[in-house]
Amino acid sequence: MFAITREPLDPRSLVEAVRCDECGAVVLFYGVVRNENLGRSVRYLEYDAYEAMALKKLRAVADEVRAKFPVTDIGVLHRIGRLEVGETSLLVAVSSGHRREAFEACHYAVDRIKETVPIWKKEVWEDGSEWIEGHVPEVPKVTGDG
Amino acid sequence: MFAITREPLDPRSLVEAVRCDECGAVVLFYGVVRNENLGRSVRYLEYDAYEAMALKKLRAVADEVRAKFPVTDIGVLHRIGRLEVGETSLLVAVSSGHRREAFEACHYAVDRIKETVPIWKKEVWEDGSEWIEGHVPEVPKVTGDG
Amino acid sequence: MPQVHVRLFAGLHDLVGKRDLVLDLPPGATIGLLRERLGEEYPVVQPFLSTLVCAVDEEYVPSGHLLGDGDDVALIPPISGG
Amino acid sequence: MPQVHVRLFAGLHDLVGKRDLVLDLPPGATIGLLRERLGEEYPVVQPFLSTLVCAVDEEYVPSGHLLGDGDDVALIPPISGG
Repeated sequence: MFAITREPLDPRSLVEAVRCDECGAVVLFYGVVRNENLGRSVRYLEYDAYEAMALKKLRAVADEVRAKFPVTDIGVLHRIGRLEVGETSLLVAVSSGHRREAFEACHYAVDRIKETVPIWKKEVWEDGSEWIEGHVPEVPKVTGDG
Repeated sequence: MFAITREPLDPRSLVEAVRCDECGAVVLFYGVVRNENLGRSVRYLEYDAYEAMALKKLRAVADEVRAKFPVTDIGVLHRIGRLEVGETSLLVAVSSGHRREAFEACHYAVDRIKETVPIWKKEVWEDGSEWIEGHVPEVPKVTGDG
Repeated sequence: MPQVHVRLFAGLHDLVGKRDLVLDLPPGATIGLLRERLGEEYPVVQPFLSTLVCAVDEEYVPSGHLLGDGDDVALIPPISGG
Repeated sequence: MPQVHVRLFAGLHDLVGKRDLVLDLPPGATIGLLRERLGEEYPVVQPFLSTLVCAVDEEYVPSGHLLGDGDDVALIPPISGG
């Protein structure tokens, strides 16, 4: 299960989607809107995304995770639009036979999502706002069809 | 939030209990009943516990985690009694400012729960059953009041 | 003469058929002595003694721990929660 | 003469005030040239060019990538999802 959505995220359905009868462990990560960043008080966040590409890149992260860790399944939901403090912007669920792989793969997936998926957040404070510049995505040295 | 209970576990209330407005990350671990262990097909599990001590030891694990990692909060629910394949036996939720601590602290907490908390599981197969012998808890060299 | 309350769980509970026992021990008895006595009075428990640890008042204690009258002793076979 | 469709997001969308642009480029144009042209036609974009990467057909591409007529180019400022 992969989605970029404007609706509140549902952890239960994501966990149900990745769970299977061979799985002994599920690790679920919640990215949550904090009330503060770098010393500034955050009122709310506004997320923008290149939705089609973001969905494609979420699936690419999942493929990378499946190739790298012996996990059973992975699912990712990312919310966009306006999010209030305490709301969940990102859910990553990983299931596996045993816990170590699930923890490591889920952590890796979150790192890679932040490095590769074209989504942006704007922090809105009492007295202004700013689009946060995070990671510059890695670009292939030689283009596929160039 | 800490509990040893015979009722199905509720991840939503646990996450809500550990979340706070300063938290950017919550990691939630699900221990799930697998349909197979060491090549034997599992019908269901039966968990027994020394309930009062188990609850005390869950809190001790939480204290250990809070001392070792810069996390905001931790909560643990462990179900006992009969659990079917696919049901959740353990939930550990950790919240923190950033994701790394939440992943590391949650993984550590699950490891320590398995090493220290007096809970036992019996595997029930088609043709028999067995109480699983896992960890021998570490005992202090010198007793507190001895 | 210390009398202690003994709690049984999991496989020990199944084998002995009871959740609780009361044991009378000589003055100066330790956890080590309690384990020996258990093996004598409940031979089914014997094979479990080598991996069994004990808790008194909900804390793990070493074999040398002195027992007092009314102590609450739990027999803890290797744990397998999670 | 290749005509490309350009997508704007986040801060670039705010600055330019549009979600999409169409740019006419000379034959043999690369992503590098497109970036130059953008800086000329939309000076507000200039400060962002050094950290901007581009995607064509939903894949990140290097500066030397050749553009063809009808290509779908997305301007990707540093990302901050999660």
